[in-house]
Amino acid sequence: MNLHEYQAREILRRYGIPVPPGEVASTPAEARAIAERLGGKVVVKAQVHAGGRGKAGGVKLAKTAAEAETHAKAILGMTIKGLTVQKVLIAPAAEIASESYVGIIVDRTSQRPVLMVSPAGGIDIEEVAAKTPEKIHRRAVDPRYGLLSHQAMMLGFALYKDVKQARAAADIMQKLYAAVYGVGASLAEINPLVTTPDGAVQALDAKIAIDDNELERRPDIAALRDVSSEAPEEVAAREAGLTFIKLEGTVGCCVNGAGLAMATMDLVKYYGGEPANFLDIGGSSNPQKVVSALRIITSDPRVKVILFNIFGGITRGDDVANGIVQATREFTLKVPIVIRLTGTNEQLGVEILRKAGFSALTDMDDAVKQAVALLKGRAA
Amino acid sequence: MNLHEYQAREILRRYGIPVPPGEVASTPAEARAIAERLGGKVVVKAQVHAGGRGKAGGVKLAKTAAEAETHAKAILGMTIKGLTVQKVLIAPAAEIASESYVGIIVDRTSQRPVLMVSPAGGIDIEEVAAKTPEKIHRRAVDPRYGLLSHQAMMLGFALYKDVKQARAAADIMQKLYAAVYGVGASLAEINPLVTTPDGAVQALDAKIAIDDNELERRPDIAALRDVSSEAPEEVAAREAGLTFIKLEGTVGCCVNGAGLAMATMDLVKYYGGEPANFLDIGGSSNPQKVVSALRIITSDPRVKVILFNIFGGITRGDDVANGIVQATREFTLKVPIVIRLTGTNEQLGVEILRKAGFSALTDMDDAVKQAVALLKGRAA
Amino acid sequence: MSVFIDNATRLVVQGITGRDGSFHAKQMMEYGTQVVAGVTPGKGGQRFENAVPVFNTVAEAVAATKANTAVIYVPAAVAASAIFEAADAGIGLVIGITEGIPVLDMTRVLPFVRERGARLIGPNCPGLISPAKSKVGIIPGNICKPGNVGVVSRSGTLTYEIVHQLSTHGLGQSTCIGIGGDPLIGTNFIDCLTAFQADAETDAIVMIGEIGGTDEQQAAEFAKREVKKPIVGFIAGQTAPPGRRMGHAGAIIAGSSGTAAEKMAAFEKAGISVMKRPADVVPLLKERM
Amino acid sequence: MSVFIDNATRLVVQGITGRDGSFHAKQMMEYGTQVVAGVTPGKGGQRFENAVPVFNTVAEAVAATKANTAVIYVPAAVAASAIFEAADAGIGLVIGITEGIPVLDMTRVLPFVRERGARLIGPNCPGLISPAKSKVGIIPGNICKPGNVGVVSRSGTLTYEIVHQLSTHGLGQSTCIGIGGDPLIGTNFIDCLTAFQADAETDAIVMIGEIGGTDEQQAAEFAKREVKKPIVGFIAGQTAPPGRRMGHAGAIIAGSSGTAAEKMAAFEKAGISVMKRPADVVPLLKERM
Repeated sequence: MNLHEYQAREILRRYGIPVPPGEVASTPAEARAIAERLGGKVVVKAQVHAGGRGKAGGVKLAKTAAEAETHAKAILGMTIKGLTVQKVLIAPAAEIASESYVGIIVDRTSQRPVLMVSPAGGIDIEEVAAKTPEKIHRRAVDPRYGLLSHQAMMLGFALYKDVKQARAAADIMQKLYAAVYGVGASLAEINPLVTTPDGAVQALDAKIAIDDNELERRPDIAALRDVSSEAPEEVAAREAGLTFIKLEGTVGCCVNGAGLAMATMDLVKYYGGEPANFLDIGGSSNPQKVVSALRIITSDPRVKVILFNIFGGITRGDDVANGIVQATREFTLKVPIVIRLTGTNEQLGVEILRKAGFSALTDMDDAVKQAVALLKGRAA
Repeated sequence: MNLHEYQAREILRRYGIPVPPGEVASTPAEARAIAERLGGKVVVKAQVHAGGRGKAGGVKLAKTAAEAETHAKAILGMTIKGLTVQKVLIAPAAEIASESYVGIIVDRTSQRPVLMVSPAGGIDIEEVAAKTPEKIHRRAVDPRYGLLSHQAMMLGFALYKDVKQARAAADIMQKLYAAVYGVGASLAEINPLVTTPDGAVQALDAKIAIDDNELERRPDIAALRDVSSEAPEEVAAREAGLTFIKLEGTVGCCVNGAGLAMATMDLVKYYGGEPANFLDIGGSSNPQKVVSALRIITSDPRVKVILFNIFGGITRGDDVANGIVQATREFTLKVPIVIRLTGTNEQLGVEILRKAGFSALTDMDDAVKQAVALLKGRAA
Repeated sequence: MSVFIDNATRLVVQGITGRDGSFHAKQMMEYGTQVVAGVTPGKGGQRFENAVPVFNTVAEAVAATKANTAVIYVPAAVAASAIFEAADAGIGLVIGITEGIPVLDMTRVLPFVRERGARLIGPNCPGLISPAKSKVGIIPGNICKPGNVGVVSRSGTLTYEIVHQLSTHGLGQSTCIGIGGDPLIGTNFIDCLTAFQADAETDAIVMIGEIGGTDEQQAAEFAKREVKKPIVGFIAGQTAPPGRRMGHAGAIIAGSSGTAAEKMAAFEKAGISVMKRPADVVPLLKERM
Repeated sequence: MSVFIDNATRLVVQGITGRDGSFHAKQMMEYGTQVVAGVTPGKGGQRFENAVPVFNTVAEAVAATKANTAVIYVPAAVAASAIFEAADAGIGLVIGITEGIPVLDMTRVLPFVRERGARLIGPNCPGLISPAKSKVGIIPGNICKPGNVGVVSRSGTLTYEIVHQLSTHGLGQSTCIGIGGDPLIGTNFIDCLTAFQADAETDAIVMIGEIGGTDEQQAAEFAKREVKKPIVGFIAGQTAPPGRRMGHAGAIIAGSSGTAAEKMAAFEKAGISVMKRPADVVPLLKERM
């Protein structure tokens, strides 16, 4: 789960990291009031889960509170990479002496949190990594000891020659590390970490992503979720206990298991189709989940054929069949459906489907081929 | 530094450990007001750094608020093991179903914090250890991982068969472990940890000692020091940067280094004297420290002879000599003084002393023998 | 011989009285796995299915039953603790079935397990099966068949799909291992390749990877150097978009790295035959064996 | 040969520009110790006494000077961090002079140092000296004399007292080691006895203990089994009252354990000659050598 910049800033503040003032506004009037309170020049920044806000016109400088209101009016409601801007952050336009980057991710190879810092801040770190990798300093942290002072200090010196600034940066890194474990972050970035003309070190912009597996035990963090910034089908799928990702194709897929779901999508493509989605109904097969899955798949007007690929393990074939039958009672499927059903309670499931007028296949390859053929038949 | 029970309870509360209500009072009227607020029967407990409060009459049960006031009047000002009671804790007289013990100390051999629990609570744990050692369950905690849930749970089951109580106890142990590292404790005990008739698990009494080396970085904890509960000479010595411990003998010792100070005391005893104190002037030898040391030593009317034993390393002989001379200008030494001075700047020191009318010895054995002889001469 | 588990496996089931734990404990017992103990705090003293003693702690279970392997079916919130407990009790092989353990918990679990010389398989994995000998986890026994193909996979049902293809075409398995779909796991492809290379009963290996990370790439390099047995590989997620978590927490393409194309190229380079679709496994294997 | 330090010792002084660090760095240089680097964050690039390069970090110092030993004079608040840093930079021998490091810090420092295969001496110790070869710490060089007696002690000035007795009576020392007065230390009596037993230049050992803990008792048992060289021992604190911290954080009698009587009895039982007073060291040693 991605947090908005203003939420990430709030977390940094809670962990004692110096962050310039700034507040979030949902209306132009609020934006004006905040700008007045702050005084001086301000920046109006769109709060959306998308990179490239600046290029898209989502970040604007305002010399007066009135101008902040005008900018807020323009930015609120704007669409950036398909997402509507609902909130703007109003922050003082800081004078900046230098910009650095500080980030923490969990590295799969070392199986440790890794601190990455670069004196080339303010730009996309992947760009720095690609063009000037020598400007990135990495340190894998032993989680048994945490980020030790001297380790942070070494990275601090990689950013600043001045010992006070190096120490301030090291302190910020230790606090950011504490924040990662404290809120359950899979990624935490300060970009840019700036120095002001008087030498202070501050976190100007921040990005935090939370490991979804942390949300159950952290209701306060889970409450930060902004569903308005997510695709509505994905929100519905999550609430139904499904994993769903919207894609651009026309074959609606419904599969049990993430690996099999990906392999099904790949096979659709292999036979000349395009998957409309990734959808994993998960291990335990409640018929209601299947109903929800069908409702979400059919809500996409691009879907021209529905493909079920079920290999029953924990998932039971009768449950899936019952779900399909129940869905057709609740709403009409306007497109053809191809069902592959094998494994646990296969016979029961096939029988339930047969009675309801559906046939089922046992082979994955056959099912995908048939789905793509149906698609082409219609398209032709 | 030992904390009072009421301070320890406050720390436990801060770390989320269930502690029954209760407040501290300095006057009988306050005690009455607290008892009225609490309602029902209360216990009035003397807050002193001494064991055996109960036997000394420092813990009393009161059925009414008026009785609480009477007991507070009796206990406040009472002397227990040489310490005057300045405060009493007023707490509800809890109904208790069972009493256990939970404690954490740092073990020198494993070099780890060790959790000790016993279902035999409410009594001195050293007594349990001596008489029924099988009733004590120990677990050294790997500080790289902290006290893990399952480890705490195993100890929880050692106290309670009921899984809810075991879990509650385990939770308390994990919080107590966090408190130890959080406040810098060298010892933290809950004794007794009780179950109430309705099955709740609570910390009824607590004892926390803080590692003196933690105080510098924890001003909030250092502020809990109650100087009124310590010997005034020791307070004065600490403020002067000296380590001083009052003993019962007549030879006032002033030494540089803890090991040499102990060895000096032992040698006094070996030659038939009794040391009046342990006093280490420490490594760096500021003359003012020597003045303070002499002031503290001579304030004890039992001291019949003063013995300096200085082996200069970092400590410089001239500094010590200057300190002695300066002290005699500020106040009169009413008892004889024997000075052993060797090592760094020995010649300078001896010269300074000689000019002021003191002689100095170079051998420790000779010095101690002479001090004891002087003592016996006077005593004879 | 087989890999990691066999007839000497003495299993303790953590969470044996729970919904998933009890279901799969029965399945494993029926398959013939020696389930010697179960653990559920507070249910110590009971017997599961009138047969398997239940203990409050893994330490008690190990002391009483000499269990050497543990399988974990407890909820995600307490699953890291269950792994710590198993390793702390001296269990040498721990299989974590539970999905949804926070990655940061695993950063602390993994060094703990390794310091104790134990092996963790998973978490978020279907476990493993040595057909006709022992099954630990949730892989359906009826789709497997004893034989000489070793299978290692990051996935669950996709593994079943491929194992099913093998069994129906007469290719039995020595051991099938699901290593788990999480980004931080205890046993990786290289560990399994090493074990299969050393296993006298394994003559060929099927390796089922997916997008995310570089485990497959590293395994391919390792295989080229160290594995003499033929390998057939598959990568799921050719059509997955970057930056999205495809069900498995570990199945996410970060920037331009961890793509299926990259992994398939690494396989090819290492001499691993690459399936275009699951059904290719049988012809490719027959070609190489 | 000598113990832990010798002519090959290449020393980095952490806190070299501080009050204590600069004073003792000069003393060590005068004694002949190879002081190859100093560390003070923010003073990297300077030269101490126009000779020794100063670095911002120990890692830089090691990279530039191949330092293999570090001595720490920084204030207590940052001393644990300094030990972590030295061990993390690959230093094999770390001597912690600083007094006042919290015990709980040491519970984390000690496993870190050991995992890196390094040895910590101290903290809260005077360091060590191999007379005429190298001196690391604060033991005054002028009271020592080369010879064949190994000295190990929990104390500072008491060690000087006893070494002074030895030197003035013609008994030189192979190495004198102050292991420190804190309850948690990196190198204990057993470690030093092991080293002295193995050291060809050491013919007899003086062991100076004090009240608190059971290190001396364990060392006595060890000595009985493993040490073939004669040992003379002393215990300070016979007159110390229980429950009070006698200056050293480690010098505290807990309950009935850790008393001088107990330790002296352990020495006697192990065949260690026990001094009644510091002056006994010379006659007892001469008797045993």
